[in-house]
Amino acid sequence: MILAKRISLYTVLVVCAAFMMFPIFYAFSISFMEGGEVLGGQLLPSSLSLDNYVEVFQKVPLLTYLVNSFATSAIVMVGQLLVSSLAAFAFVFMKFKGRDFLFFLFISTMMIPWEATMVPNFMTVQNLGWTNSYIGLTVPFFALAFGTFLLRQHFKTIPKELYEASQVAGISRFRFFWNVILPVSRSSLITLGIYSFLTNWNMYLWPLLVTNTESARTVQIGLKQLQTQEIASDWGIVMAGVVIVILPTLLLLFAGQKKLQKGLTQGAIK
Amino acid sequence: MTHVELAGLKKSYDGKKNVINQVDLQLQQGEFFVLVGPSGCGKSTILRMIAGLEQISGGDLFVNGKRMNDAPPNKRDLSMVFQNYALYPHLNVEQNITFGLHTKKISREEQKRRCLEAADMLGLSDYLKRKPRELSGGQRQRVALARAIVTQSPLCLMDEPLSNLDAKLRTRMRSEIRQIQRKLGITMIYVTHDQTEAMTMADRMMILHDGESMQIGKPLDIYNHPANTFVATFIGSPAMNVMEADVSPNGIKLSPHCILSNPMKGNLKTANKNVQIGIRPEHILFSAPEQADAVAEIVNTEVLGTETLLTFTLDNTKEQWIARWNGQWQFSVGDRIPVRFDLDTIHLFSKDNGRILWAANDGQPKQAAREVLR
Amino acid sequence: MTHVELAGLKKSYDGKKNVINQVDLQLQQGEFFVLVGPSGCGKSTILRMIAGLEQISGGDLFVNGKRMNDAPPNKRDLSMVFQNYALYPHLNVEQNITFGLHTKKISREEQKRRCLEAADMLGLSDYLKRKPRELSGGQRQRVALARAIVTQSPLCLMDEPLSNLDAKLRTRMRSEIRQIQRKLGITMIYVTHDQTEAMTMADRMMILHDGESMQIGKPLDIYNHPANTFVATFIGSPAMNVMEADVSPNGIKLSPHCILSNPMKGNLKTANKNVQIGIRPEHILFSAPEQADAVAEIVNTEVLGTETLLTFTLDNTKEQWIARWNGQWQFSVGDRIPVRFDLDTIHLFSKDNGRILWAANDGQPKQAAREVLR
Amino acid sequence: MNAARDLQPVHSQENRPKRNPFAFLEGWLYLLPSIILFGVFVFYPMFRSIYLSFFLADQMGPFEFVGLENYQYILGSDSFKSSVKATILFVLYTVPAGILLALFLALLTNEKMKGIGIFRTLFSSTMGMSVAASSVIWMFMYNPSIGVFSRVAELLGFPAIQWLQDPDYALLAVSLSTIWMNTGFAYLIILGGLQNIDTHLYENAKVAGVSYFYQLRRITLPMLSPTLFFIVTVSLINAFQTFGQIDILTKGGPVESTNVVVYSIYKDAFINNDVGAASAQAVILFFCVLLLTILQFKLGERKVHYQ
Amino acid sequence: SGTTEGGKTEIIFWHAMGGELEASVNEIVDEYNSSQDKYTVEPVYQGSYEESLTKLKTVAGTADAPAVTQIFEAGTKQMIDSGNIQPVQKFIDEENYDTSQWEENISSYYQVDGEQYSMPFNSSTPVLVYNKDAFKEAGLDPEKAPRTYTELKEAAEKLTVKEGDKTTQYGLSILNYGWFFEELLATQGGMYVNNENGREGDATKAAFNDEKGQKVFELISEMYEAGTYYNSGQNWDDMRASFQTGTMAMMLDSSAGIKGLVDNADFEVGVAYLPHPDDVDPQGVIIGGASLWMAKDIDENQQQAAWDFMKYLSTAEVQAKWHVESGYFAINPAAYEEDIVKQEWEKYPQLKVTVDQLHDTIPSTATQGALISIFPEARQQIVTGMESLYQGEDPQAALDKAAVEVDTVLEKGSRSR
Ligand SMILES: Nc1ncnc2c1ncn2[C@@H]1O[C@H](COP(=O)(O)OP(=O)(O)OP(=O)(O)O)[C@@H](O)[C@H]1O
Ligand SMILES: Nc1ncnc2c1ncn2[C@@H]1O[C@H](COP(=O)(O)OP(=O)(O)OP(=O)(O)O)[C@@H](O)[C@H]1O
Ligand SMILES: O=P(O)(O)OC[C@H](O)CO
Ligand SMILES: [Mg+2]
Ligand SMILES: [Mg+2]
Repeated sequence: MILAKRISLYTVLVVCAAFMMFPIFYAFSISFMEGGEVLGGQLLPSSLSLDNYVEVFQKVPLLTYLVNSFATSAIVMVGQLLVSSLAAFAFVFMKFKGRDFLFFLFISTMMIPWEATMVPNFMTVQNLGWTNSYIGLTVPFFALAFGTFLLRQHFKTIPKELYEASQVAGISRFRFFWNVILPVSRSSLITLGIYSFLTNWNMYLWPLLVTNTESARTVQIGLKQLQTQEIASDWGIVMAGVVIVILPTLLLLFAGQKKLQKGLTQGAIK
Repeated sequence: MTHVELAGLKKSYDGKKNVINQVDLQLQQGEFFVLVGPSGCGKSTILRMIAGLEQISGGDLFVNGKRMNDAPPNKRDLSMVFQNYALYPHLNVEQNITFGLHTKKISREEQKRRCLEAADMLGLSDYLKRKPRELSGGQRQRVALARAIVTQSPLCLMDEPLSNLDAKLRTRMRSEIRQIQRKLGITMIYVTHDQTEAMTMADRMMILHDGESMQIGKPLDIYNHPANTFVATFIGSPAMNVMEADVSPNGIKLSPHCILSNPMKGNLKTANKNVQIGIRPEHILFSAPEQADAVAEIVNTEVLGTETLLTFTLDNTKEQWIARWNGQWQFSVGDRIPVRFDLDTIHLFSKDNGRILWAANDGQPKQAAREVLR
Repeated sequence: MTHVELAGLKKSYDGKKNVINQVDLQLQQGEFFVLVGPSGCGKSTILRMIAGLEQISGGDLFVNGKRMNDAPPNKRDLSMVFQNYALYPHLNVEQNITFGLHTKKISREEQKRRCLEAADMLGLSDYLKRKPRELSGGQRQRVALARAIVTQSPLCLMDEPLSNLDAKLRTRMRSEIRQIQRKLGITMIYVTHDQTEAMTMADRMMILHDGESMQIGKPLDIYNHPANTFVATFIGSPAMNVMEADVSPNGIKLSPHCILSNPMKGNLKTANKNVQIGIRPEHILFSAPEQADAVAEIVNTEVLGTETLLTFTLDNTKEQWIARWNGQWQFSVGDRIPVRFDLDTIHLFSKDNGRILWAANDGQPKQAAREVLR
Repeated sequence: MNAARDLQPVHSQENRPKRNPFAFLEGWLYLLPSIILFGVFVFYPMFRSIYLSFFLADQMGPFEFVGLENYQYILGSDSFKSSVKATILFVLYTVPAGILLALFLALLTNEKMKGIGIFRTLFSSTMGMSVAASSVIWMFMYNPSIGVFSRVAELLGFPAIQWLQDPDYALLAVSLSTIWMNTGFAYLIILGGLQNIDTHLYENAKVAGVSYFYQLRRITLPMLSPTLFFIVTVSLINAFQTFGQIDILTKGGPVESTNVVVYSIYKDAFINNDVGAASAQAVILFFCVLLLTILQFKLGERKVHYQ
Repeated sequence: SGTTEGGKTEIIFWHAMGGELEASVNEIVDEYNSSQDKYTVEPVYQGSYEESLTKLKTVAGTADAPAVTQIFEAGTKQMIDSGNIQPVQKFIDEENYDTSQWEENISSYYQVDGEQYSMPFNSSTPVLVYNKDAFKEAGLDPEKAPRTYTELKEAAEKLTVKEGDKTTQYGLSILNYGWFFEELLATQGGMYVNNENGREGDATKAAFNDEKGQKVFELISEMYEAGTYYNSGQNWDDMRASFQTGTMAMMLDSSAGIKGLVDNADFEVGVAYLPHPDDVDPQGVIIGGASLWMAKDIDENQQQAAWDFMKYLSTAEVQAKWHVESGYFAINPAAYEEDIVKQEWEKYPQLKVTVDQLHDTIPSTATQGALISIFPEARQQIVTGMESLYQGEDPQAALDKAAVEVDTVLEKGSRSR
């Protein structure tokens, strides 16, 4: 590449990155500011004080929330992987009546707005006595049309001869699923895992609805708890909360970006 | 002893068109049987019906005299090697070889023993801990083979197992597979679209075309006595020249100026005026001008080193003939050379249905053995 | 007139190891030049450097005498056909063929004219409105070819254009490409790993091995005078038998009981006691017992119909030889048959570096033409 | 023919292939967890919504059957009309712009260059940002007195716009932040699509010497069409379902300018206690999205080139 | 829900106090828990007023329902109608608890037909907050805040500072929140809905679109037209930030926000009574904020615990502390005699103004506030009306439109069980 082109490309890249990253950078920056600095509309803090972080932990039990968020996200991740892969397996490796119709039905659930189903869902969870527990926070999300779709796309690339070889050898279907399909699809499962972890970590309205106790709450609610209606929010502390909430997912994303991109693309393209 | 029998086997995927139509076949114990035919003719379908991977739409499958149409694959006591080997990418060679043996209630030690034995036989002992992706194509092929061997099933099915390998390796694997099959005495059904593979490996073979059996027999019998033009052109490379010809009691007219003397001695009804003549490229010979049957006009020369392929026409007709001569021959396009047709090897086919009508070497093959070349 | 010249061309991807090492080559206008060699030897790399798709790490590239190392691809006035054809799946045949022509400031009508002409030449006229996925492999190949032709570039590069086709189609495409190249008079650089393709198509060819040129010359010259064991075994199928032998003034000792008379007449220094002997399979002949040089013990027979390949050993040594005889020969494993080596065709190679030391047919090829077979 | 075979009853030549009834059961067994979960948490609520839409209802359940009254009420109300307008505008603002931005970034970073990995990571980072956190940040940025937007406007001497207070700008402001939040995901998908394009296609174009934009138009975009189709579909569905940022940034205001249908559903169901009306809106929304998706598949897929 | 373990009865207390206030609540609860050994209270934050009301509706009447919940004043009627509430009157009667110690103006809001339904807890009123420095600069007397609309408009005009086309300081801002409208209406003696603000029977029609309501909307509209009024949106934070950065010199705010403003502003903050139209006698203000509600279907023990906790909260000491820390009123006026309050008032004389305004309020159904179950939705309609004023909508038309909408939902609401 010609040098001039290279330089201009880098310039554009840096400018774009600056724009894209500004909000995140801004949040970081404010999280180190004192109240006065925030109101002054400064861009950079005068000192890197961790006071806001200390305070945010004192204000709300963020540690408990972090643990809850981790636990629920992890459980949902495992649940989604399991349920979706079982379904995708059936869709790809089995022939039975109603299969295509069922698949269409599954996909159609992607079009149902979650908010529209929230009231009845809440009633269901409540009737089951699942409020304030990890079950209530996780089980409703175990079935994921997108995940089934993604894994189905990947399973379809697995040579069907592997399945036939197992049939000839007399290996049971479930064993084949467990011992062959799952290990072979590791990269897709990781993709879906990251995806579902991220989405669940970021959930707000549902945890707010089904948890009434602090011991069951997640970080996104903690974030809301930092803002007040009655007296002016302390933006420095709020942003410190924001940073704490986004840090784990950003790190996870940075670590898994390549895999995620590869896997998602596989699902996207027939 | 008859091991496997297909009786009027039929298959239709859509319930309308038959992809396999009325195939009959009896395989003997220990036989190496090759199913050969062009792509899409139904070879894999037959194999998969035998394996139980595909429902049989009509007719019957017998294994050791028992009807097996509806038995699940693992109840048929057979092993299978797939075209792409179907190795489990996450398991190492050893695990791949023994995968599924537990279902046969074989102890761990016995599994290990059989695995080592097979690995040894196939020269895989050093690779037992490797994953498939760390193996070369030929090694993978051998792992797939080993996996079939350890099951000690008396029947083994192979679906184009060599088609992914390069030419050199293919040649070697051909004889390896043949040797192992002989050693273990198993019955083998082997699918390929490569006629060289079929010719060199088969005890007997079936030529399949559009789901119908064209001919069953020993490779050389088929080569020497093709039942129809399809078989004649499919087996042998370059393919047999099959051209229209007028047959009259006086002779066979290939082109306005090329009339061969009729070798049939009244065998053929004169009604069959318009037939197809078949001559293999190696039976078109260079000739002294005075003995020549015709003058060939060279269209193309391909000197392969050992041999030379000549494409030529006769008397400005459009039909292109191919001759194959040993050695290196240098001709230019447009050269006119005298050629002679070896009348002892010609075949005549019906123009309507391609069936063989008459062959010069009928009854006994022209045996070239004991004849010293040059 | 020299059209393309490579002078000491080098390429390294990582800045350390040279993938291409000091390749020199001069191509004449209108020449059909083939680059042949095993997978990974650097054929594509050379082609891509000529095309400008890959940076040249060392040495020079001249086109029509002008140094072109740093010119962008489109300034080099060449066309290229890729191994996988690189057809645009969303464009129809016509659009594919004319893709990019507008950059050459060619009017719409002229584009259309050239496209129709090329399509006609390649028998694509009926498919102009089809998408690539609606074409067979051979048709796709021809579209790629047409795309190269319409640019009317004087230089055309092809990277294994036939490797995805089946055997039959390959044979046909070979001659089609050759005919078109002749007709248009363009210079062609053609990459393949298939020696048959190289032999039949090339005016001259280069055999490449690990990034180094092994030999450059006319196909038959190379076949008859391989410069080293690599070339000797790479060109010709089945490969030339290359075995260790003791050379002494009295004779060449292949095995304890097989000693050929020394045909060299003192040509060779006696110091070269331990050399490698090379004999092509077709030069090992069936012999009357009294004239036999050795007794071969059959290991395997492959009857291909037209010819028979015999694998055998001499005197219980492990080395397996291959002989290739015309016709159908029936032997069983273990049969012992007398064979004769055609001393007029043997090659001797250095055991150290594989270089040719002496060849029986040196100076003039053993021309088989004008010799009538049988 | 062998003896054993003769003893067999003669089967009709065309014996119908018998399906194994267990295969059918087993297939459903693997799907059972999904079916149960979907049934309980997706389809049941969906049907209940349809049911409730014919009733006057609050969160405890229905109490009076009113037939189509809810629908009549909604379709006649100005508020719903403005919701529909806001929703359509929101979709129009966010989907094309978001995809174009992601496409632009993906094209930039599809070049092979040193350090490109860093940029790829940066551009995909908004995928890791929760809606709640992002909205808080944007809310602060939009703050008319201390937010960065008004600061910059002040520096440049422009009149400070009250992004979230002005009905002319609020939807735009929410859209802007939404585009930012969604870029990461769209970017990742599109970049993946770009990298799947056979490089030989570009090499051929290089030899032919066509310009960058010609390549973009004639090669990249057509080859990317399956990916673009996917991301357009997903973005459309997502855009119709946007909730979090609206709840946090504007609560549907000002003057209902950001009161998109989903938010209106939420408000009716949870604040106004009118579950019947909320259900009716949910049903309408569902069928609109369904129709749109089907339309998209029908029309869009024709233009898509699958290999 | 709640459990009894180790002889201690544990109850749950839901509240909507986020941020700094949550800390205060927690502290008070901790003190309560250690002040006796029969009961334990666990406070749980449930989001904003709207969100916690929503949440309560979802669990009311089930085992998950908390013993005590904080609900804002606008939810009062909904709570009463829900049937899941235990009026505290029962315990007052049983114990003969002396309610006269409570601030009458506050507790009356939560009385219907003489029955005390909930226990007032954090009560606030709106006040006019202004920037004394800006007053000085504009040549206004910083100690004399405008009282009538005319004064307000004049002051606003003087306070508005322009640089060329750009206004760098506006006169006044009112948050687009239904509460302020209700207050500005009540201080004129205006009714929000018919049937005496719904206290003499269920309200069936909006009443706020009479000439009194009209005056409020006209004031906003006129000032906005004149360029002296700043639209600060719906967000309390945004409004306060604007005030603190000097975007406007006056605003209406909740008395609970005063302390924070004084602390954070780098100018002197003044607090004054809510303004009123020139031709009316100000009637005072309606009480805002929230009260505590007791669940019905929980066991006796827990109700006792809840009651005990409520009583504790209303003691003078606790109320004094709460007032000082939060800025909310003390529901027990005796608290104002406590030392800490006196000290605080010296430091923040502004706090006293809010209390005075409350004391000056003349009790009536107008200042008692409306009792309707669809309050949240009515507020949204008012907000929409206010916002449409900035779009140039005619004040009467805007108000009428809101009234029509409110009538519709009132009618719909009347059909609910
Ligand atoms: N699952 C299927 N559904 C419908 N038709 C099929 C199916 N599998 C194969 N066919 C059709 O049946 C015919 C025979 O296919 P089969 O795979 O047996 O051919 P083959 O001889 O193995 O070819 P190849 O050499 O290419 O593997 C083909 O026309 C094919 O299109
Ligand atoms: N982009 C690259 N980066 C690093 N090494 C490369 C690259 N491309 C090719 N090589 C290496 O250069 C050598 C020559 O590769 P090249 O593609 O030219 O081989 P080839 O002769 O065309 O082989 P084939 O017949 O398999 O196409 C190989 O060892 C290959 O691994
Ligand atoms: O902000 P608060 O707590 O003073 O309450 C204001 C209103 O009364 C809430 O409805
Ligand atoms: Mg097949
Ligand atoms: Mg290559």
